[in-house]
Amino acid sequence: MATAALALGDDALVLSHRLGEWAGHAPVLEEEVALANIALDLLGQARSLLSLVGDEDELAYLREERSFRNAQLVEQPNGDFARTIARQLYFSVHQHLLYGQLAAGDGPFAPLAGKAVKEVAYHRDHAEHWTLRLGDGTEESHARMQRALDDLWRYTGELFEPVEGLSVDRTALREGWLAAVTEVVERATLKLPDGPQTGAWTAGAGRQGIHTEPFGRMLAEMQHLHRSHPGASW
Amino acid sequence: MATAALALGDDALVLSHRLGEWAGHAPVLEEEVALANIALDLLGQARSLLSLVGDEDELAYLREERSFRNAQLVEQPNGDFARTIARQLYFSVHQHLLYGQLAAGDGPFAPLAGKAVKEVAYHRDHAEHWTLRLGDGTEESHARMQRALDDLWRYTGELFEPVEGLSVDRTALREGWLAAVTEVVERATLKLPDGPQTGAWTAGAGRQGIHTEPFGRMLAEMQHLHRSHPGASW
Amino acid sequence: MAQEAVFDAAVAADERIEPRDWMPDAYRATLVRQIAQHAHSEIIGMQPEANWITRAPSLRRKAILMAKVQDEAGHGLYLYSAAETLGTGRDELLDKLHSGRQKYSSIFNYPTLTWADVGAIGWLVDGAAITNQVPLCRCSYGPYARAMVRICKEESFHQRQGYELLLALSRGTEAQHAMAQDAVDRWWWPSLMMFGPPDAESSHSAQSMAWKIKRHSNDELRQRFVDICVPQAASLGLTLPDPDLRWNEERGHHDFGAIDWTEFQEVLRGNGPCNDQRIGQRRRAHEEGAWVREAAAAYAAKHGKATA
Amino acid sequence: MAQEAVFDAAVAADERIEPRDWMPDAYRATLVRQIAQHAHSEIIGMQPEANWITRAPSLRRKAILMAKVQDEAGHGLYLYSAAETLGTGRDELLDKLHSGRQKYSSIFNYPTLTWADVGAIGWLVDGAAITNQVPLCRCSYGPYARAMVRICKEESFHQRQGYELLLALSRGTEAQHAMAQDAVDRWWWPSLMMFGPPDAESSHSAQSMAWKIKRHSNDELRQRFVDICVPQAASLGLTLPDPDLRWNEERGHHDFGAIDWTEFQEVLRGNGPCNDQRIGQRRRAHEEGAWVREAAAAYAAKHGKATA
Repeated sequence: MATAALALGDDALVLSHRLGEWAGHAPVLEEEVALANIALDLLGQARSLLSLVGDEDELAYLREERSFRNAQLVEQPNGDFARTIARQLYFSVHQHLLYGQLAAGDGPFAPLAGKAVKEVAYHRDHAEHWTLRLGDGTEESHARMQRALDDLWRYTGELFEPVEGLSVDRTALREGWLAAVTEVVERATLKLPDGPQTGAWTAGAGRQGIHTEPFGRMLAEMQHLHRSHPGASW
Repeated sequence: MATAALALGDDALVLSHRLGEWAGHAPVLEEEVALANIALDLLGQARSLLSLVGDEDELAYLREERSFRNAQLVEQPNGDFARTIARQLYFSVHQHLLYGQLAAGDGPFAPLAGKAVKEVAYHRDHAEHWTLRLGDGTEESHARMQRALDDLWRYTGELFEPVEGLSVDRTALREGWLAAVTEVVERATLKLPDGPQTGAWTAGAGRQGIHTEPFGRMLAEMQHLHRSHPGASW
Repeated sequence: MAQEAVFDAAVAADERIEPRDWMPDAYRATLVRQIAQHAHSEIIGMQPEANWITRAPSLRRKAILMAKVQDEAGHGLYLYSAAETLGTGRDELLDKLHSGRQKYSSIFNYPTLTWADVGAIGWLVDGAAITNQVPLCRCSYGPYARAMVRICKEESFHQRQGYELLLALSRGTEAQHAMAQDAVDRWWWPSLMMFGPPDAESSHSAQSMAWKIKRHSNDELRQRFVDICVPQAASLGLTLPDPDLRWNEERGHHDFGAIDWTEFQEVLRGNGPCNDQRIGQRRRAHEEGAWVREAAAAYAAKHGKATA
Repeated sequence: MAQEAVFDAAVAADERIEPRDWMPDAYRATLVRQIAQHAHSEIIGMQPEANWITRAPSLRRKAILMAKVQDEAGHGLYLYSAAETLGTGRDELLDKLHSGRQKYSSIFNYPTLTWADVGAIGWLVDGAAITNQVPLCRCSYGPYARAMVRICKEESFHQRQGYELLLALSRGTEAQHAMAQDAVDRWWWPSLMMFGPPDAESSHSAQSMAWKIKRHSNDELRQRFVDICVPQAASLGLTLPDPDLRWNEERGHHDFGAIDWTEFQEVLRGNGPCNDQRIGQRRRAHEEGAWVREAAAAYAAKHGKATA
């Protein structure tokens, strides 16, 4: 279970951190509120999940890059708003379906997933609405959103790799995800990249602690203060 | 002397770090070489100066933001190439005149300054040449260079504040600097901001450990790895 | 003049003026200016604290800080809505902020240099804001007064969190204690300046008092704030950086040292440490977000739905 | 055909072909392609290492790393100049790099995840590069051969620094040792792939050998590299991640395991972990620098001086 809790917990922790970087930079005041809301939900989930494994702060602040188990998708830099929304769409649809399965089961994550699935439904709704607005908005927003979907596509395959201790129907997850994302993307007048045969689909080894270069810088910023005062309480 | 060595050493250390951020991002290959060259010279100076006070790595990696004594000018983010050049111009002319004075004196910094002044002459030459090219180049480069000179002007006043243990003729320094910078800037068809009365001239308290917000993030990146392995040798 | 008489009587009777009521143009203009400045302060005020979200030293503190910055965005929303009831939209006000025609509180032109600054802002800056704002809950203009009730409630929460953050530092390691003291040293005087110039030099005060937009003078509120802070600083185990600070038995208040109004004027004039940075980041966020707002508007126009 | 005979005789006699000498078009084209790919590898190869300049854990290491990345820029300069002697300018070659029509070494499409990767790149990647390049010092084309002499000298220096960095980690704390081992685990196989496909599948080799541009086959060089690395790994106290690696007394060489050529082909085709990132950063640096280059050109045109 520790492996699974770390994978899910790190996903939530890292995505929450990235969303937190938007504070004070969002395109409209309502999005300052919305993005912070999602970041807070994810941070709450991360804290619950990491606490299943050990001390939440030790895990967040004192592990090195190679020990983080999040998927590479969530660590990708924010980029423009379209890129953030594409990341949210890919991730939140996945998380919604996954937590739905976990909540319906009787495994160790059922209680937590049961609570979180409602939060995640909102995250998904938020991402889907913005995908529609950006895809079917202006020519510029359409182009940006398409580019974002294309660029991040390569990091989606990893979401469906098996994780030790996480008993889910991965085929259902993957098919449900592909159907749901395709539906929204097409309604938004956008196109999903061609699928597994692009090769990109198969990229990513975050669950094995292989990350992308920007992640190290993210961790440096996140951990610096904590590491500067060994043993201190805050 | 410790105060002065820290002030000069931190100036060199921090500016070197900022220039190091250019690696792999310079506008032309020759500038990859030139900026790295300047960064290396400054890093060498920093190491000599910090070693006068204590262990160079402890000083660089284990001090907190409020203990750094560099002027705010050198910690300013790189921005575009014009901004980097404006920062170089303001700083290197000052450093050249300062080290010239120190080298000519018989104080504790004379040997070090005597060696460094030749390096700094090259830095100054580099900055002056680029100021000319950008100022008297295209309309766009002129506008960018002018904006950079204007934006960074407020951080120049601090360079002429007294530093404990540094016996220099500050009036000569300030007048020499203003004359030299004015000469280059005007030859580059640019204008220097109006001078002390703008108020901006007087900003900056880096010597008292008051820095600007981007500096904290710079330090986080710089110190994270070192702080992650307490007591390790590299 | 019947309208004006009705208005005056309502104000005199401590009744609330509502958006559809008649009101003097100057009253409306004063309110719009004040509410806008307050709204702008909320959104610019997100920046110095957001500067530490990514570096918060524990996940609990990170959650608290994120929620606080989010609340500030929420306050901005209420306040722009309150201004809208007076006929001035958010776009117009933001435009005035970005072009420098409207102000925000000068306190946000100071940098947050350490984690303790987050605590000092909560304790002192939010504390000063509450002292200023509690009387506004009884302001004569209804929508503003109601927004202030909600805002003050959240801000006292923030203020307590700031205090608690500083307390943890003050009782922590030597380095943490020093960090807390340093933050208080840097934020104390700027916080006192938040109440505005001394009464003798305050320009808008008299009319605002008559209209019951304002209910206490700058100096009264400043004194109230000092009197609140002194015992709190003692409980925190921290010193306020004013050698002249002492209890005056006769006045029943604390005396305190002279404020450096030159610094205040400089910061107000745009020469503070972060004026350019704050307004620059705000403008950049707005400009870089233009295509997003345009997309939302275009989508709404096509599909007949409200924008984000 | 007299010209061709002169050329062939010079090559056969191990004489150097110089820029003004006649040479076959295919020889020229092969050299330009190879030198360009080498130059591109130098400048793209700056990125994975530059990724750690700002985080180097000691000032001494920071200086070494900065100098190394600077040397790579310098190598790029020599090599683009060598290509220029064949009539193809730097701008044209950069354009081909940026548009994907010319390649750079695939090794740089792997990420540097920890500080130890800087050491592993120095030891293994520079080591493999030197093994490839030392024979090029005797290449038939003069300017390329002379550039390689200088480059190889600097690269052996880098290789020793990389080794020494890993040695310090290997002998350091447990965490440092693990970091070093992990880096070697990740960089070993990609380094072996740097020698290109097995001889049986190598397309350009035969002609290049005849022209004395190339002097050893891919598999020969790969074997030489493995034989050099095995004892060095032992001195480092690190393990090479290949269970099939063992000394073969009969061959007088080390046997080693099968290389995953599918991965090699994938990375070559653009699906490596960092292909998009590397070329994206290169393009961005070039595009964002366009105004600087234009300014330098405009200034030179006005003042009749050389550009930067």
